[in-house]
Amino acid sequence: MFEHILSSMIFLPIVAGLILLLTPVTKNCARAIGLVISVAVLVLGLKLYAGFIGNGGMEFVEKCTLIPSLGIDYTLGVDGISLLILMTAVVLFPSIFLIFTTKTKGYYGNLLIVQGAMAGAVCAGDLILFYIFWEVMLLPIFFMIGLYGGQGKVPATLKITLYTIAGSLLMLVAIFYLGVAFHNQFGIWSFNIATMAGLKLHGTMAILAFAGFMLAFAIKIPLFPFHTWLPDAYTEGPAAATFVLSAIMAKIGVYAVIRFVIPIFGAEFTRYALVLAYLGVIGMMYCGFAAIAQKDYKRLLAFSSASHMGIIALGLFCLNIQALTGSLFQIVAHATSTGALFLFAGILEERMKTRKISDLGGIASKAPVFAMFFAIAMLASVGLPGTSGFIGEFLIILGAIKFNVVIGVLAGTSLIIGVCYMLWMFQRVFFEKSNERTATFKDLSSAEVLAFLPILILIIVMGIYPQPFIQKIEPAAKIQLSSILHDTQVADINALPKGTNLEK
Amino acid sequence: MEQTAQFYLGLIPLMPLIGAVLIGLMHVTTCRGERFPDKLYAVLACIGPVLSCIMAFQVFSLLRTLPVEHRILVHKVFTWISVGELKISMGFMADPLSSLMLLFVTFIGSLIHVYSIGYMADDKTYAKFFGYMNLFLGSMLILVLGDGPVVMFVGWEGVGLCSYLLISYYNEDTSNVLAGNKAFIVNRIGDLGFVLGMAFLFWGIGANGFDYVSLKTNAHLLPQATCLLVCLLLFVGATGKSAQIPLYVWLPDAMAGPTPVSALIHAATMVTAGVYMVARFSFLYIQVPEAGEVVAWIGILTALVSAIYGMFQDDIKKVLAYSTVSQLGYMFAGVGLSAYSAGIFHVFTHAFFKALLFLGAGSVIYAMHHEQNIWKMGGLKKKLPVTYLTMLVGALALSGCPPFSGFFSKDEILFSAYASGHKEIWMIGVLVAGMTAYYTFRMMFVVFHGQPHSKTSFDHAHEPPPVMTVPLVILAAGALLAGFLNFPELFGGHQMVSGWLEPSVADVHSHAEGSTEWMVMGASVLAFLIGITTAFVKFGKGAELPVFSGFAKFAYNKFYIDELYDMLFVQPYKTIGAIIWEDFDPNVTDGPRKTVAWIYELAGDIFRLVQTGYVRVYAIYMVIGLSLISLLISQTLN
Amino acid sequence: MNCWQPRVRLTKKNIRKGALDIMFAEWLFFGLAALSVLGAIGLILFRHPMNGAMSFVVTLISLAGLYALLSAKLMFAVQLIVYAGAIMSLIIFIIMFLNIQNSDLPVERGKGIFLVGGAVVIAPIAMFLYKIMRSLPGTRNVMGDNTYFVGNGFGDVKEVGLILFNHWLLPFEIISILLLIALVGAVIMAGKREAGK
Amino acid sequence: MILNYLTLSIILFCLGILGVISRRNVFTVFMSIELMLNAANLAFITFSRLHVSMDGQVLAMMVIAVAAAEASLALAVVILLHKHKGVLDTNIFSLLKG
Repeated sequence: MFEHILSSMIFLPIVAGLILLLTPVTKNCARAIGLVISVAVLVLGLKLYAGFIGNGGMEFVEKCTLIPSLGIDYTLGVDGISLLILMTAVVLFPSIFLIFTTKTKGYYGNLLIVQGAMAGAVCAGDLILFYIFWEVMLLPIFFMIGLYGGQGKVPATLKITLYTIAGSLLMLVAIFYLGVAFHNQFGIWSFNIATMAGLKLHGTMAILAFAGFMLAFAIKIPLFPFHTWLPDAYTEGPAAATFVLSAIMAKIGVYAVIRFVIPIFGAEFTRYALVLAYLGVIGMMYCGFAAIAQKDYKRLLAFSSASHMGIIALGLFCLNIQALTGSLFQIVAHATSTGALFLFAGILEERMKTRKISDLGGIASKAPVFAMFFAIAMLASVGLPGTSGFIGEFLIILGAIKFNVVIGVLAGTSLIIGVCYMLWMFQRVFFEKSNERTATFKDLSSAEVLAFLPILILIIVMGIYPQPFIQKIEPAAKIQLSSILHDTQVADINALPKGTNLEK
Repeated sequence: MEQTAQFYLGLIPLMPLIGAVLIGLMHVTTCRGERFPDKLYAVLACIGPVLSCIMAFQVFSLLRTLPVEHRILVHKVFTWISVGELKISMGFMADPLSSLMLLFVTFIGSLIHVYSIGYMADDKTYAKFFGYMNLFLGSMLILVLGDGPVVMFVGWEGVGLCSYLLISYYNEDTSNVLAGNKAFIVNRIGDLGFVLGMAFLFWGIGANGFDYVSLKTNAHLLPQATCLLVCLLLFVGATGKSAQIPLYVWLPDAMAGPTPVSALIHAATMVTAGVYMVARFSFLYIQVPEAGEVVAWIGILTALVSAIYGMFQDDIKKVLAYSTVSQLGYMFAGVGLSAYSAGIFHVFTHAFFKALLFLGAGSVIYAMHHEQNIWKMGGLKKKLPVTYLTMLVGALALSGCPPFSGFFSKDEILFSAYASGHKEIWMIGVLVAGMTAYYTFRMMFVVFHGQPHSKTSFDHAHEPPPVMTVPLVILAAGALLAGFLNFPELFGGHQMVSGWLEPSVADVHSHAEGSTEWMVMGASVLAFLIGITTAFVKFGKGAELPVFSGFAKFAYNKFYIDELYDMLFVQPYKTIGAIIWEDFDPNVTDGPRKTVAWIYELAGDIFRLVQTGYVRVYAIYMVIGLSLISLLISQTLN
Repeated sequence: MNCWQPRVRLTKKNIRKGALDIMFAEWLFFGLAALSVLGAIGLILFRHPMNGAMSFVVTLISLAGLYALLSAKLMFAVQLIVYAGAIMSLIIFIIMFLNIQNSDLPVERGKGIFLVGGAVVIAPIAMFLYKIMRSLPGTRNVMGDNTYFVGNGFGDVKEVGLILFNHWLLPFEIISILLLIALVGAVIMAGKREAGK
Repeated sequence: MILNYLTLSIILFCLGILGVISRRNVFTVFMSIELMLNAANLAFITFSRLHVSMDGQVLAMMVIAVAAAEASLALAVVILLHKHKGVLDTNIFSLLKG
């Protein structure tokens, strides 16, 4: 099992999830199985983390051929970046099974499948394999929102599914184009990302393929103006689906940009980085402004999540090591803080049977523990120093200032915008006088406290002592960045007039 | 010895933080069941600050033994963030400047903790209060001790958070929570300036180390324009934290919190962080005098405006709040004009007398059963003799009566303004001094003299327990004597504080003739006398609630600045949010998607007509298609 | 191929007899073809399915005759027994079993238009198919492989059976399973109770 | 002439199509399909004769078997139809309507 640790981490949950879906087990049994499997994956993940060396290269590589004639391989591997996201997912998943009880067994089955598929997407080293996991990831979400969502679940499900699939189909076309281009240049078929990096692309087709990839990822992240599916899906989805979407799946969009777009389309990426960075920062402000107008706390959190994703995306496009590392760090930080917030929102919704902010109030005095946990997650989300949110945000703003002063200053406003709507919401929900609805609010049970404690400890530890995490990220980020900078030099040479012969 | 002291540097902020975590955990675990006794919490809460205070004295005395140029202790605990060129350690630094701050922060902090034991005695969430207070003190100590801007920022935001938590402490009341929100958000606006300033500073000279020591050595490498930008941005941060124009609006509202909080956070320590920060970055400000001018002007204007507000307030805490803003304005005028030691000295003295005044006001409020309107008090002199006397000391110090501490520090600022050629600033400063004396004694007269306005509450009023009065007495002693620490040379003093701060801040000494110094001092004293006389004439015999009109009404309503800000910033923000959410997002941003969906729908409607549902008709389509294909291919067959 | 070459000696008498046979076969073909086409036309024109079925039987029987003309002796028999016999009698049995009245029949307005229109649409298909058939090699021959006669064994039970069980065994087995499934399906469907839903 | 047989097969096949698309009576449609199968059978046997190879006949036999299977199922459907709806009109079914 430990030789194929990545494969086990991918297929153990998927197989278990399928078994749960296909056999008539009871929902409590399903929950127990889900918990056991996710804890087992957590153990595997910890083993992976312990064995990870972290010099920037791919580790734990598994490889076997799937379709030799087309060069499609089953290639898996992790580097610092993917390890980080993988670990985030692995650590956060058991808590879902601990917290939510009153759901059907399909809920747990789908959760397991999505866990495996996400691990697959993060570890895949082959474009086709990645594409398969990327799409499989969406399926359980489709079922979870569609079957267990709120009142407007059907339109929300259709919106997210069609929107995401539209993007990923364009990516599929781009993948095919890359495969053909590779065959034309080197005479062999391959979709391996490592070999693909040697590809030299020019002209309109390269830009189109770049756009295909970026569109798919921009929708998933989501980058302004492709975010419109997000509020609906986050609001209508059941808490676990929202948690998965916001905490991990959106991050895989960011991850995919780093893993696939930067090595292959380095020149295009640098050329359009400014535009994309503007999209990121505009998205941050836009969603931040929209959040203040929300009357539904889950939708407010959804917009806040979108706003933060704008900042994270901005960090990618700033082309310097501080911003990129900050962005990657923020991925984990945001997963913990916003993920926790959505879980809290799920608890609120479950107990109060309402999503309206105006229906609530005074919960802080009824449930101090819940209020404290929520406040910690909220403060991390607004980037208070001492919590995980600050480190990433600070690094991103720092990098953004270097990249472009205007963008940097605009990025800085996230400090203010975030705090406005969050405090407003916190005031309406937790402070003020309690009403008859909130008067009976029950504080977190011990099991729930236990489930949240790791997340909160992670939030604080990452804020106070982030260096161990940064150490794992930085080498890989440096490698990715050097590939762009190298490409830029190549692009510059190409940009020179034909007459100047630099070679030889 | 040095090793131990370095170790202390890490421990000083840690002590209150541990206390906060401990109290927080105890509170959270027991809040549903049986509570721990309040006494336990009180003891726990005081241990941290007192230990910190003792260690602070140790550090201070160690620094005194060192030669002047080596008076700096740095303790880097661990590498905090290291990415590329950016290398930040979680490090603490004690030099004369920070050790001075350290001293009075821990000392006054401990006193206020002790005072709170009495003041908060009836509170239901006693533990929560002390948890927050300890957290605040820890953050403040990080702010003071941080060895670089980023570590300082941790404390900077931490105190902002605690301020929010404590202002909205009575969170059942919406207005309190709103005041807390306002404080946090306005502080955040300032923090944006701080962060951006740090970022520009980093890309300027931060690559060789981003702590104060390295920054100071590399400061000359920074281009003039960048330096100006950094200074101004950092000052934006300072205006947020220290309640200066245009970001002062939060401080008066912050009085919604419990009174010890107002004393600790909103008078003595946190609000002076801005002044401290400017002094800390004096090596930058010294390079660009323009930045200093801006700081000084903003400071003195704030002093003027808030003094005007202060003259018309009817809430005892609001009077003190505006006086705080006003005094902070003086401090900024001082540091802006490169008289850093004068500014810091004023911070130091102000901490004593303002904490004293607030705690005294707290005693009054405590005695009056949480009544804060001065027009409902009156004649309390007899009932609260200790409070009256101590507050009198504080009031005299605040208004700048000669032997009291406020006189020396304020006078030094005004003198340096005059001597450095900023006569306008000096004139405004003297004017404000007069106004300060007026509103301080207006408050004193109305509260303690004259006839009681409310008989019942007057009868119930009584002197608070010793746990509250003893800190008052200690602080009164401080307010009386602190000024002599920097006794001017004119009177044969040594200016100990200025000399002590010499290695830390880039002070510019303005020298002037002895006669000029006498003249400046005389003007201040004159202003004080005019102010106090006016107050006595108007309120000395007690007064009724005045009806404001004209300018007074305008000032009573704070020039409608809050309403203006609401109109200019808050409402547009909400409107933009609403427009984006209700109109822009569904129609414009989502427009392309909706258009595509509409096209599909239209096409579907068209094709639906063909779908009759009869299998036979589908067969006919098939045959027609086959037929057409046949026609097409038949062309090619011979 | 050689084993199917004629063993009759080509004497003059035999040739003359063969020519007569060919002529007779031609006439026979045209007769049977006309019958089958008529039967088919009857099938699509008669309103009542019973009439259509009877007319279809004519087509089937004349097709059996044509199989015989093509020397497919086994198929001739199978066509008569299975098709014209079993399948058609099943159909007719069901028609009679349902006791279809004229009122049960769908009212088919515009049947003529459909027929004419259908014919017009189908004409290009027919033309196309005809062109293909004509262009295939050997279709202009009198009979296959330039020979009119084939040996006695051609199309016999034994020969067809040998080929069936040697070369077509797997398809044969699959067909048998198909029949079984169809049988089960028919039983389930037709035997479904009203109360089922 | 072989071509005559093939032409006849084409004519019968087209008549079968005509029956399917122009009639609404279930039985007629069904028998028209049988007609098309028979037309195909004729073509098979004709080609078998053309190439003097009996594979065509085997195929024709299989077609007959399939036709028998189809007939049994189709008739079962017709019975069900008649039982439920009482009519023999193909236009009764329009579940595929968009």
